[in-house]
Amino acid sequence: MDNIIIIAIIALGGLGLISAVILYFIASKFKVFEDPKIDEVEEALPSANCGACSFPGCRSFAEATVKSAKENKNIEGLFCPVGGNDVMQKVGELLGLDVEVQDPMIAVIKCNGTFNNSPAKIKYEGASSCAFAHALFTGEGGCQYGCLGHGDCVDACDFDAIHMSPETGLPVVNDKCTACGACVEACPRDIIELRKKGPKYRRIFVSCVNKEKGGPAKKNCSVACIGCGKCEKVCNFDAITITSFLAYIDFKKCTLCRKCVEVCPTDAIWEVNFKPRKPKPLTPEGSVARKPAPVRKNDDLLVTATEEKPEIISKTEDNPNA
Amino acid sequence: MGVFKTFVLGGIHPEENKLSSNAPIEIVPVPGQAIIPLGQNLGAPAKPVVKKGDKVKTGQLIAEAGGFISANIHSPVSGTVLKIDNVVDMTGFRRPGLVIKTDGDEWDENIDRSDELVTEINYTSQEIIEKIKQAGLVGMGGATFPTYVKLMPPPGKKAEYVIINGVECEPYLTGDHRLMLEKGPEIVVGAKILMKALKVDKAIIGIESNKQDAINLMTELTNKEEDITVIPLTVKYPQGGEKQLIKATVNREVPSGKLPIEVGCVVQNVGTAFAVYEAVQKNKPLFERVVTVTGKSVKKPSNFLARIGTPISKLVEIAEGMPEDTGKVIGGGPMMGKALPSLEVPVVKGSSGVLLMRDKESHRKPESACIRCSKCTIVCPMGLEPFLLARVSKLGRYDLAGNEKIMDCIECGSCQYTCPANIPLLDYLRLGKNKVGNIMRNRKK
Amino acid sequence: MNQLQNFTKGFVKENPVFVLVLGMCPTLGVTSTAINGLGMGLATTFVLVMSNIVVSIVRNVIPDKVRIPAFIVIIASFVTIVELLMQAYTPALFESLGIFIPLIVVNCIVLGRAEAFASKNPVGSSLIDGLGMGLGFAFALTLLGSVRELLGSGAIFGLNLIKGDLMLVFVLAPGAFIALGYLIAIMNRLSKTS
Amino acid sequence: MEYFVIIISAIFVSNIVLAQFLGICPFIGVSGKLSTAIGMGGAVMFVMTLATMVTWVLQYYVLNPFGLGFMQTIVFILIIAALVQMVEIILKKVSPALYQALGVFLPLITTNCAVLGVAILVIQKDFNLLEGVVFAISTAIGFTLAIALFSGIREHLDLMEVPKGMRGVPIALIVAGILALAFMGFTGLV
Amino acid sequence: MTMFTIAGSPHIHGDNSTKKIMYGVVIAMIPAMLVSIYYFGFNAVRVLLLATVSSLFFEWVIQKYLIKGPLTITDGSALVTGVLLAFNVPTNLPGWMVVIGALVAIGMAKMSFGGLGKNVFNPALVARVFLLISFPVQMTSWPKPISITKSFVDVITGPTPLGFIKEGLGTGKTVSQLQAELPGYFDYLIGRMGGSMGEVSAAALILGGIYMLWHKIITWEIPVSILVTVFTFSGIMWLINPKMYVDPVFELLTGGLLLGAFFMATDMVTSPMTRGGQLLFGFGIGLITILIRIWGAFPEGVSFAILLMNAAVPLINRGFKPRRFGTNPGVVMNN
Amino acid sequence: MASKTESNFKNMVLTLFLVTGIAALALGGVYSLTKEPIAIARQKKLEAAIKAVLPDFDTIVKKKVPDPDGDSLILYNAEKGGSPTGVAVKTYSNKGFGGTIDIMVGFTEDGTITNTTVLSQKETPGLGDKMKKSKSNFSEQFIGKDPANFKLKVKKDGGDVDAITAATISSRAFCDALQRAYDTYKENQDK
Ligand SMILES: Cc1cc2nc3c(=O)[nH]c(=O)nc-3n(C[C@H](O)[C@H](O)[C@H](O)COP(=O)(O)O)c2cc1C
Ligand SMILES: Cc1cc2nc3c(=O)[nH]c(=O)nc-3n(C[C@H](O)[C@H](O)[C@H](O)COP(=O)(O)O)c2cc1C
Ligand SMILES: Cc1cc2nc3c(=O)[nH]c(=O)nc-3n(C[C@H](O)[C@H](O)[C@H](O)COP(=O)(O)O)c2cc1C
Ligand SMILES: Cc1cc2nc3c(=O)[nH]c(=O)nc-3n(C[C@H](O)[C@H](O)[C@H](O)CO)c2cc1C
Ligand code: SF4
Ligand code: SF4
Ligand code: SF4
Ligand code: SF4
Ligand code: FES
Repeated sequence: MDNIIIIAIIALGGLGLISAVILYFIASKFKVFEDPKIDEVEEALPSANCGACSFPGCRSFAEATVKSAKENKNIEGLFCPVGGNDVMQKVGELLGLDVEVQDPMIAVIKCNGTFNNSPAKIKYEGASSCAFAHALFTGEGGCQYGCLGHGDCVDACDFDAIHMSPETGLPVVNDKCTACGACVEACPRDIIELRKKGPKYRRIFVSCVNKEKGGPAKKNCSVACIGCGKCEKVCNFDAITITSFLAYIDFKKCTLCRKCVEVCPTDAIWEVNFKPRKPKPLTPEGSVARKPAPVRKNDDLLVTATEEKPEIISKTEDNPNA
Repeated sequence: MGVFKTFVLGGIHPEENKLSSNAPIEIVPVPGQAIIPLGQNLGAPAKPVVKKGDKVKTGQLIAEAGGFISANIHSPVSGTVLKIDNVVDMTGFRRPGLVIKTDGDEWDENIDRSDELVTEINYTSQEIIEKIKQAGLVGMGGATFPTYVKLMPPPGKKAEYVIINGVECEPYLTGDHRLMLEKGPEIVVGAKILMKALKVDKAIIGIESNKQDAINLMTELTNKEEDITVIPLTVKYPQGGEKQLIKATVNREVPSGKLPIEVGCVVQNVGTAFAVYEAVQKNKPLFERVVTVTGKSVKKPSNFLARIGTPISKLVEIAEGMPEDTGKVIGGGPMMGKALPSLEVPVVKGSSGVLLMRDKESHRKPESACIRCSKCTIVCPMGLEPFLLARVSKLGRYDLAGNEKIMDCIECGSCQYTCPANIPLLDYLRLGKNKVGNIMRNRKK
Repeated sequence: MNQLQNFTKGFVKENPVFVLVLGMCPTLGVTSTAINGLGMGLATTFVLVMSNIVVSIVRNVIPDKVRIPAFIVIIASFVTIVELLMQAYTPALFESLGIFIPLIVVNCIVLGRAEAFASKNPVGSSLIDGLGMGLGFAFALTLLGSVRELLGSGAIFGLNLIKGDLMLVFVLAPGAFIALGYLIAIMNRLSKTS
Repeated sequence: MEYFVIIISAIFVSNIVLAQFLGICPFIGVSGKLSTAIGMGGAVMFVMTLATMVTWVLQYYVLNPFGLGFMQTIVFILIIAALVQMVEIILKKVSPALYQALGVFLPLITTNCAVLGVAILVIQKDFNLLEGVVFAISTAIGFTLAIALFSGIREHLDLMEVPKGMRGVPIALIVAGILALAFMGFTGLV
Repeated sequence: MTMFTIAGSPHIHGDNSTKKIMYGVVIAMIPAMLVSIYYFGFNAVRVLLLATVSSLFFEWVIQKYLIKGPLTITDGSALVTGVLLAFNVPTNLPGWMVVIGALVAIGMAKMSFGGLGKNVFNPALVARVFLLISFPVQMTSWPKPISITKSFVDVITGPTPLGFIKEGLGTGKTVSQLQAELPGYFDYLIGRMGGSMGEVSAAALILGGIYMLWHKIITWEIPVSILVTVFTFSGIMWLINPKMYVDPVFELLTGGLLLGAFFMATDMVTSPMTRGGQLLFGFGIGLITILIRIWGAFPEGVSFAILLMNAAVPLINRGFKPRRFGTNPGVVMNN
Repeated sequence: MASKTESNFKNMVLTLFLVTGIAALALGGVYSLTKEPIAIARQKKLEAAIKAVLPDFDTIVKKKVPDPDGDSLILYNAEKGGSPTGVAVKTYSNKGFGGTIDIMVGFTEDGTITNTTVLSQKETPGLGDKMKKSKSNFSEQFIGKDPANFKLKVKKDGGDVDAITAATISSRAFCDALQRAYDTYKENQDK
């Protein structure tokens, strides 16, 4: 064997030996207690220590996830680009972050003040922000409860689940909604509510939050809830209550019988994803009279909720005056 | 002209347009029906003490302060309470209020309706404050902060100066100017009452040099009073902001997040001083005020003495009608005023003016990209960086906004006025302030 | 896992340079010409494949606490071997790649793959993974090298294509950053549209 | 004067990141925030200096005498890795505050080619020990300077609407490119 | 009924606009333009047209087809960049290089960042340095002004006065020997020297600078701090050894310092926001300029200095905040 | 998956030692194998350089001599069939734009330059690197010139050399290296 090989082995092996021994002793002497979870998570990470996650190394990323899991019960916003989804899944498992299954909920927009239903009376010029417009005036349509249409809710949604419809000026929620509630928080007018998704995506709700009496309410919007109480009376399940001239349907009690929808004189109650009913005979006044109840249906949605399909269909088509 | 005092940091000089400065204050006839929102002051709204159908006299208490920071409301007319319900307030929102149907003009007996000047102040500090509280006085300078609260410095703080704010730095507005010219002696007595209430021996009246006649008159009136000084000031917006006025007159800076009392000052508008005079010496509560109605195409720019609750449309009518080309109506001045949704809104305690803007002036120029010219920073009287604050507010980086002292912004609008890129800086700033304020409040909880 | 996918992911979806943005130093440092880029890419591929294989073989023998040092030693050995071989058989290329050859050792891709893939997978997949990643890296470096060479001296692989004055800056440091910046932007755009 | 030349050259003229292309991963990866960037700079300086000293001694007292020059790479990286780990462990125990400030960056530095690169360069340039240390420190200062400027710019760009296609890494590289252009102005200073 | 407009206050706006500012800069550059056309003739017009037209063109193309945002080519900023780019290259630069310069300035240094107001580095200068590094030959072969003294033609075969001095010092000559062969200060003032198109006439540049100061397009802090720093620093060197170092007036008048100080360092997009920051910015530019001029490989350092300080602007902006109201409570604090 | 080796002291040290040992073994092996080829490659390069600058030869005598700056240069005296055919000098200059430049230059017995070749340089590609034969014909102007009457300075400095356009600095450095070689060569010619 060549001389140099032996020297090499002695030198390198010696070096390895020495550093291993020193490391071992230093490690045991300077031991610091740390959550063993951190080690486990670090174990699951690729250990590339590349900084691509914007943390200065895998360990600090692991620390951050464990901390976040402990404090916030989630690890949102933390992602390891090298490991990818698989690794993150594993990390989630390690931290026991399986969210238990709940009644699926979805964000529901309780306003139908479309351009047609609530025509503009004032012109607004300024920052496109609902919060700001809310502090400044009633809204272009004059309803001080209705949607301002600047999309603060859209900005708040991290899941691309809510969009402004250019035809109506109102937001539309689609199936990507995770019911995180960010939009509910963002809306200065408390228009959005998290409601049960419902069997086959069917649900019934009052699409209005106007707390005025009939006169002033109708003045600004043709489809406002006027608090007439008809729905409350017709409901057999005590699901509807009226407070300050506004009906509210408790989705826990509602059985989706659809009676209330038919009696509402202003079409303020919505039913979504139901099969169309049989057309009723037209009233003597003919086509000017109430159209068949506002059925918002989408056959695709009836079958399965596909990813891209908007959940609620544009509301203009339901405008009785159109 | 000599060298006038002013504040150092920032400031702008928009076109003054004081069209109505020569129009004497005109008394507006009592309206047929008065619309009285219950939330007319900063703080809690008042609570009604009358019922539907009650008969009330002019000056009678109809709603009571709803908290410590709140103010009484008195009937501006005599008649019957028509309803207690949601009424349109000055922003167009329907909020709780009263409507009183007018029937003649019978005043409450306690009110001294003579014109005679009462200079003798026969009340103690306590009594003065109580009278001001009863009379429902709020700041007439725009913020509508209940005046009596300002007269009760928190324990440990002592006022040294009463500063009477006769600056009226807003373009177009002339109400304070006219008031000083026409009610000068009363204002001086009002100032003295305020001094007595606060137990201070120094008062300052700050007036900008574009109101030379008012400066002359007030100087003359206070010649004999050693403890009241009139300080003429350079014309510079927003000199009327209390922090700027304190800096300009006594060269003190109110620290960030603190009140003027921190540096021993209490600032009151001349209108407030006049109202104090009337409340204390004449027992007259606050139910009418001076309102300027003006605008470039308004036929008769005027100053009115109007009852609270008078619809603005009525004032416009007396000023010879709304011009055809009106595109925007502003309650207040063009820099700080609020745009109104219609003329069917009532005069309230804080209404200093109505400005009818021509359509062509009433639109914003299209916003373009910030060129980081730093002009907004230069003009900001609070030493803030509006471009940055607006940007971080827009992006929702409220932590940064808070660190950069967004809460110090006095919403004077100088930045937006100056910005060559036409960025609606103040819109974003208000948004940011709102959010940061919420966050800070939540944190305290 | 599908071995083909395993192999091709390094080219596009997980390209170490364009997507993961790892191993930037050699990427920028040696790509003044296409041939240098290719040389460096192949050298790295060799190390990547070999170390992936070895790591995969010994993955169950090495105690956890000394895993990283052991892997580093393995990688460093292969780097040194490449160094020696190149010195012996391609001295010119070795000289123009300079200090970046020993620095393969610290290329995040190599250790990253060893850790993330080879230490958890059998030899076969590790080999393919290493090969895919390495060739993806080589592809990126060659592409960048070609672009820089073309813009900077009018040639690709020394083949003169454009005559006359060219933009010297692309041969120099600033040009490296700029060219890579726009390449990544274009790649992003392409991968999004496709 | 010798040292002055080394310092100016390492910081400005042949800036490690902008002219030598070493340590780019942390330059791009850890420059999102100024505070992190400066922490990284500090950690790099510490490790670089220490590593340069140890590797220099090894080179001249072990490798050269025994003709083991060909094992430079493997020995250096082994030593650097061990060193970094040692420093990390000790720091965590002895000064948790300092660990918070610097220690968290340490693992990143093992795989940072700037450290190994400087160790090798010091040998290539025939520096003596003191020169090597000065070179290492100034190189780290150059690194910190570049990464600090860079992170300042990135924080600024964070508030701007950079076009979609350019957001993130591409614009960062363009900035680095222009920065490198600007640094070329220092050419010939020494 | 008329529909009223609602907006937040303020409801009036000053008469400032981006357009006004940008076209103001263009007006301020007219004297320098005229001088260079007088001395360099048709070539000056050619470069000027090429640079501005291609700058505008690239801005338009990128906005329309790549960013797909609003078109803002009329705001004048691309025009300013174009003219300044022309000012920064020799008038005999091949046309296609000018176009490349415009592409770099607009495409890389401006639009890649998102367009007006978002860029970190001065676009015209990025282009200039890019060209300088890419085409060192063409970028450093300066044409000679037409109407000049005989001796000048003989001596200067290319370089600018600064380049000439640097070159000469390298061969062991002293400054005074070299200066004797160069035109005098008066020539620098009116523009009788070799150099980039826009940098030759100090007087025209000062005139433009005064115009911009007058119209409040720029503020005094940046130009003054640059000029003072350069003057002081080079003055000190000159006092130490007048044989080796040029006198400060020479440093001020030559090499595009005035162009940089008045027109390029003052670009508001790429300079600090506060007075303190601007003074530091100017100081830094002055210092680096002289460093490069005296010890660097390049005869001229203004472009690099400005770019380097551009890079520091975000940090400067962090360190230099405006004085917040309330931090100087005045005479007495209550209790 | 097979169970992993436990992380205890013995195992750790042992594995690390083994791994390093095996690595060293492998390296040592490869080193021994490539030692020869590396040496040959180096030798070849040198030879190629000398060949490039000198006419035919069969033996080379290497000599290290001091240069005027107190450094030292290597002279390669070439002989063919016992009679000297010329001398190749490995020279350098520190005045390059990018640092040191190493050049091999050949002289005939009477001091005329036979040819030059650049061994290593860090000049800017496209500018200073035009000193390389492959990039421009700059270096050809020196062939057959005798520095005794051909002033090794660029024309700008009053010499006879046509500088590379826009790379005066590199050209100067090139001349500097040649001048050093020439001086050293002359100094040692008779020794
Ligand atoms: C929440 C709050 C509390 C205040 N408390 C006091 C106080 O205790 N004493 C006082 O003199 N003024 C007090 N003020 C009044 C302010 O100093 C100031 O006069 C008022 O906000 C109007 O000023 P402006 O129009 O300049 O904003 C208070 C204001 C606010 C908003
Ligand atoms: C930007 C700004 C401008 C102001 N301008 C005036 C003014 O011109 N005149 C005035 O009396 N109050 C003005 N104020 C209100 C004063 O700050 C302060 O609230 C008032 O003088 C206090 O007196 P008051 O409580 O009697 O209204 C302004 C406030 C701000 C924020
Ligand atoms: C990026 C860059 C690289 C350069 N590289 C060299 C070089 O390698 N060699 C050289 O002599 N000059 C180089 N120069 C040019 C010198 O800075 C200097 O301008 C030139 O050598 C002297 O000019 P002249 O040759 O036209 O007289 C370079 C310039 C730049 C901008
Ligand atoms: C005073 C002033 C100076 C300017 N200087 C430059 C300049 O040097 N270079 C440039 O490209 N643009 C300049 N501009 C134009 C504009 O600011 C520039 O295109 C932006 O940097 C692009 O975002 C200047 C503008 C102004 C108002
Ligand atoms: S913000 Fe949350 S609740 Fe609202 S639409 Fe998006 S996912 Fe649904
Ligand atoms: S629902 Fe609320 S947040 Fe969404 S656009 Fe309407 S007002 Fe704005
Ligand atoms: S509105 Fe606020 S930020 Fe703007 S200038 Fe006034 S105080 Fe400053
Ligand atoms: S004034 Fe407007 S353009 Fe200028 S910095 Fe402020 S926000 Fe930007
Ligand atoms: S390759 Fe150099 S730091 Fe990652």
